[in-house]
Amino acid sequence: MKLSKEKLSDMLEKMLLARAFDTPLDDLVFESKIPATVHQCIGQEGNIGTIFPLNKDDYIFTGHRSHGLLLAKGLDPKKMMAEIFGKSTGYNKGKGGSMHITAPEYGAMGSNGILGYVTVLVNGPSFYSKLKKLNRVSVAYFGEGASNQGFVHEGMNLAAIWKLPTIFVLENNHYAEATAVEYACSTQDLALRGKAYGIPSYNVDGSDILEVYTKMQEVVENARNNKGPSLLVIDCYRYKGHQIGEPGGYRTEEEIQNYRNTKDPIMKFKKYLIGLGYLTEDKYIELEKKAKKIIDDAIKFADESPYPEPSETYTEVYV
Amino acid sequence: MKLSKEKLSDMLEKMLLARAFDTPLDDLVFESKIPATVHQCIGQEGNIGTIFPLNKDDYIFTGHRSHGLLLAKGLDPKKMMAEIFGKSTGYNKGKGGSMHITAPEYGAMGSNGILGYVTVLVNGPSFYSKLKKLNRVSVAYFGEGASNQGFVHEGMNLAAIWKLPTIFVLENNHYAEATAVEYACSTQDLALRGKAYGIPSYNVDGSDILEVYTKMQEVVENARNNKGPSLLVIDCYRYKGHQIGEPGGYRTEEEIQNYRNTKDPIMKFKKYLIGLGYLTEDKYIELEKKAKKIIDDAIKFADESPYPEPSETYTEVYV
Amino acid sequence: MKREITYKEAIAEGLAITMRTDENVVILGEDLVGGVGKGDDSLLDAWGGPFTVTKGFVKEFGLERIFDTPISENAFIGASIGASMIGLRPVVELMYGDFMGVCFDNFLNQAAKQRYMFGGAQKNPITVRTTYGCGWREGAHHSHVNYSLITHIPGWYVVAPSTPYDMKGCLISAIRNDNPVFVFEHRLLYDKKGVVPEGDYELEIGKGDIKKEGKDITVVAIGGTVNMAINVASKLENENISVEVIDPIWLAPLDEELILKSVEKTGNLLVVDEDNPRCSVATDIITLVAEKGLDYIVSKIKRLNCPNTPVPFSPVLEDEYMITEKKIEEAIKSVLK
Amino acid sequence: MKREITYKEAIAEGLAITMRTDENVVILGEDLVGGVGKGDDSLLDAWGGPFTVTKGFVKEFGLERIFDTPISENAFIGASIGASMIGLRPVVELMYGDFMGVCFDNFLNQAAKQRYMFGGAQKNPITVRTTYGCGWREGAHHSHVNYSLITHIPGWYVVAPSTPYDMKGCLISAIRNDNPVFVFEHRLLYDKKGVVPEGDYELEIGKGDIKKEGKDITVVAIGGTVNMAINVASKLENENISVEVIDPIWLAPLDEELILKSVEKTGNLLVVDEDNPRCSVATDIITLVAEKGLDYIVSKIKRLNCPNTPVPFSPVLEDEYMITEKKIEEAIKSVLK
Ligand SMILES: Cc1ncc(C[n+]2csc(CCOP(=O)(O)OP(=O)(O)O)c2C)c(N)n1
Ligand SMILES: Cc1ncc(C[n+]2csc(CCOP(=O)(O)OP(=O)(O)O)c2C)c(N)n1
Ligand SMILES: [Mg+2]
Ligand SMILES: [Mg+2]
Repeated sequence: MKLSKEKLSDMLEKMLLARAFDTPLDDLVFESKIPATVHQCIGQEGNIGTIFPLNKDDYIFTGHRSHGLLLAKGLDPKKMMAEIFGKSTGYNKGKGGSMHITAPEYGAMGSNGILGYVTVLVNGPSFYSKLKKLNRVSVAYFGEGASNQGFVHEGMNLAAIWKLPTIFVLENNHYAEATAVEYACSTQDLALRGKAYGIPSYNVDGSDILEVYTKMQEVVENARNNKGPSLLVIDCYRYKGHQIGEPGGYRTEEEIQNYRNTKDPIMKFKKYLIGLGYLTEDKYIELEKKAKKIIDDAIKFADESPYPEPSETYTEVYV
Repeated sequence: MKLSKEKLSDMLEKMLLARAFDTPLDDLVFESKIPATVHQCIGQEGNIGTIFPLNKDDYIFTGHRSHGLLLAKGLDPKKMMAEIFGKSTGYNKGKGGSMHITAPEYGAMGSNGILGYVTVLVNGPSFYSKLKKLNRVSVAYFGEGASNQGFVHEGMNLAAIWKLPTIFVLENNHYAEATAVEYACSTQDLALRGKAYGIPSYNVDGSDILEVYTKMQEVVENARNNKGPSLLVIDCYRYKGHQIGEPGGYRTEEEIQNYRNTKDPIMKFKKYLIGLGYLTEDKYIELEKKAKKIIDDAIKFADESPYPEPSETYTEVYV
Repeated sequence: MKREITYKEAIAEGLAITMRTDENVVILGEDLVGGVGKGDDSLLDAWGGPFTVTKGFVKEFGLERIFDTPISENAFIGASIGASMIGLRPVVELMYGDFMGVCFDNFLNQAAKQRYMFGGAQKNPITVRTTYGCGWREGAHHSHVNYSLITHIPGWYVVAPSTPYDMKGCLISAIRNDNPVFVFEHRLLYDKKGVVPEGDYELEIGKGDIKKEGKDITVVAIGGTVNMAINVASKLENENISVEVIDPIWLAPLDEELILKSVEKTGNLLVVDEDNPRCSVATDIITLVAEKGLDYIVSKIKRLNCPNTPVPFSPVLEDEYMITEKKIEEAIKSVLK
Repeated sequence: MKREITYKEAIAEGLAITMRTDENVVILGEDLVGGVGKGDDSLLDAWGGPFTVTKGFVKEFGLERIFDTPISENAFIGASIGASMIGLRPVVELMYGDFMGVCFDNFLNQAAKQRYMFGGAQKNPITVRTTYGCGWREGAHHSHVNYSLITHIPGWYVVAPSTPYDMKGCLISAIRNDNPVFVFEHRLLYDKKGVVPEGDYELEIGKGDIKKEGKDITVVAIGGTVNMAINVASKLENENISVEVIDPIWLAPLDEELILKSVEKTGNLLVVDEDNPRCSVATDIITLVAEKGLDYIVSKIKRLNCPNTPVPFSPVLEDEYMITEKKIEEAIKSVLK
């Protein structure tokens, strides 16, 4: 795999942007600028490696923990932040909120609050793409917790029998709220859940964005070449609580620190780029600042934006 | 495996009873003695090998094609037939019909018309049994078509993580209505669907009742010894249509004849018993007659039984 | 002489016309073709749907427009919703309305909410066809009438036509409409005949129909009960009782004006609805009148539903369970007495 | 001085009492304990439920009476139904009522129909607890009120208590009852306090309550709107409007007599119901009165529901969406004017 310095740099910037986006959310929630709790993806930024092999017109279906993925797909942080604030300038005019951000113009087909339902919806666009020979792929993101929903399996079987260009991305961050994957899933090799349907299924290390990227590149290629669906199981970890304000206590501080110290996807990638000579400490700090500035602007934009008119409550139920 | 002559004889009798029960149903439906279509298990009698390792107080959950299994579990053909006729003397007073026969006193916990839902209900009694240390097992029967329902996978994962004494019996008769398993299931090794959850999963040949019995014996033993659930995938075939009156046409006559000639579970077992010296042609004919007599009596009983009072329509919604 | 075809044929015509006029219309469901996947073309079209509605479709449209599905209602309805987001107009069949239990999220949280939740950034032109109704001796898992559950959910259009003519026109309108539409097809009507034009025609969404004019009582009847109500109305003419039979056709949006106007004229209301009584379409229509037309009522308001029980299997019990002309007649008389 | 505890504490007490008095009561749900399966007991009881209702339970009852579950609502509710057939009394938590979409068959075709369909050969003493209601700014997938869907289905008892006292007593009755019972817990009430006796007490199933007596209008309010209605009633006393507030508490069975008697006295009816309007509990109650109490009505019948839309996220929109005291007051006045 040969990746240009620009591409690698872009990846790092998107990871930094993801983290910069989710970091101030705690304060914004506590200040009630954001009206409800939200789910952060801090620690899971390696997973956005799955976005880079995609084109703008490929489709992604995401869940409750999806800010980083959406930013990588190209969405405007301003309009995302405004949506989370419940402002009329948000992608969905404030009607959706953090759990339901959608921007079809970027192939972001909608975040879903019903865990895992994306795994059946996702087959729609890939079915369409196959029917119309558009050569587009569709990707569904869901957690290891959501992978215990039955329809996930229906979605995989359907994609397999129809050889759809669907990629299932299972983000195994080891916890579903306060429930450990060791308890909830009967075997820890979650790739078996795809293999049950004859779907090529791979375990990848989410702390290594290049490993994620490379495997995704391969399965996207397969999908475009009419070789059918694949499942990627990304081993990853979230540093923050399930949602802002949750009580914690279901894992040790030690475990969290251990991940932070040894498996942080940004730190690992930074080290790698420095090793390659593509990055310096100074440059890194500059990029971090750049990301923070973008998010500061987004917060300012969201904060200053108007709320929707109350009359909007009654519109857009029907076409 | 050592099985007494009596046990083997009993197996044969139950197979003959199953076939004798389902054989006259075509006529009874066409004569409108039975008010609706029903699903026959003719050709699948090897599957009742799964019943013999069970005790009376073990639980079974069955589907729409379950007459043979229920008879083997000990249910009275009279009361079954009466139920199918919609008579007040039926197991469920005529309120259930062929698709909903239940007799808790025999551990027959209810046949279900919602395909595959038994795979989640079944974990209830096994959960109870484990909790109360009753050492009973629970078995769910479902078709290969039903195995494409998502909750089947939820049921298997739950049974696995809680190490429940649940046995999943997938009856792969190659068709779900007019849809072939080759089309509907992405891989033909359906045992993978259990292995995905780390569940010991086996493919067995349903034309050989002893193979079915032996494997079931083993997994029931495991369940009783707290080793958790298993999945048995039984390869079998139905000779008749999906239901009485269906148009057919989705498989060749040749295919059906081929199964009849080479894989008939009764014929194979008969041959085996004759080879052992446990059976003669004459004895077989006598047993066939005996089964037919039992069913003739059951039909007479059902026919002569009264319908329920119309007022029964309004009772038993609540306790 | 006007052409008569069955309700089932009317469905088939509606489907075929929309498929011919719009290549984005595809149809999906269990056993719609039959015999697929065996690599033997002579087996195709074995069933043409569980009720043979789509018999012959594979010949005209090929396996790229009509899709047999595994028994995975979440998966194939969900995929249809997903495909509808970006340009397809899937018509998906849920074999029995009872089975909505296994795939209800499609209806509760997905198709119905996406447009709103995404601030208008999506639309979902999906049509769900399902069959419903008791009388086939199929027991509690294959006989229910579940249109009230869907009518409850904002975001759906719901239609339950009672004649072949209405069925064809409404189905065509449903498929061409940009909103999710749920089409309830009564199994006992499948073989009923009626006059239906050959060509392409649409019926207005949300528009009900006066099936028979009258002046003493308004009977709002739905789906399978409309013909019964008409028969009763004819019979009662001899007894000098003049019954107006209103068929709302669409349960959502509901033709409120038509119902209110009729009640204004007759002063009495009976709603006949085969669904279970509580939180039903019957209660919905009665509430419409209670809120907006109370002053019109001269004697009584009444609902006639199936009982508040599951559907029993035994013919004797199911007959007791079902709505009949006799029950409608009695209900009318009890309102007017 | 009488002891006051919160609605949430009342739930916890009801659960604990039934668990202490009957070893067949077990509870199941997502994250009810938290920290299970890590082999580290110090992590147990990390959450005590998503809303901390069952905090501390694992200490008293152990991991053999309280079960964390995977995110498999079909599986763990289905298993509970199965276990209820043979002697357990599972109390199972569906975290948000909205999620009934993914496991609806449990409610539509299983728990509710088994007893009937099996001719009385089974019973299903299962209790489903769920939370509901808007106002938490959680968007369209975590805010809905779905009790009308369950009330529609024969076979269920449905309760939606509005006070800690009612909650505790009804929950105990629900768990001890041999029928499937659905308990709707309003999230905005969780921290509301009220007087609750310490001990074991049951409240009669199907019995509603007059929360405030009055003579000009009957306001039937449900769950989260009862307190609002009481406040409005108090306020309107100053304007010489006497409002009777009826809390049916149980939506099934419904206390028809209580409602009819009140309407007989007041002659006017407003039903306040946070669910979407169509085929709702509001329409159900109005139909009851329209059928059996029409003669009592002197001026108007009215429903006040949330709008016929999904729940919007933005606070401005959700506030517009929600039922408020102001809306109740206006509705009362519009009935009486
Ligand atoms: C059908 C459904 N059940 C339960 C929930 C509540 N819930 C929201 S997030 C969550 C945990 C999800 O875990 P996982 O899928 O692993 O994703 P993660 O939060 O770890 O990213 C739960 C139980 C839900 N939203 N939908
Ligand atoms: C949820 C659900 N979907 C569809 C049906 C309709 N249906 C009844 S039997 C059947 C085929 C079942 O095939 P399989 O599970 O292989 O069992 P078999 O009939 O072959 O014994 C179908 C589609 C149903 N009863 N329930
Ligand atoms: Mg997780
Ligand atoms: Mg089969």
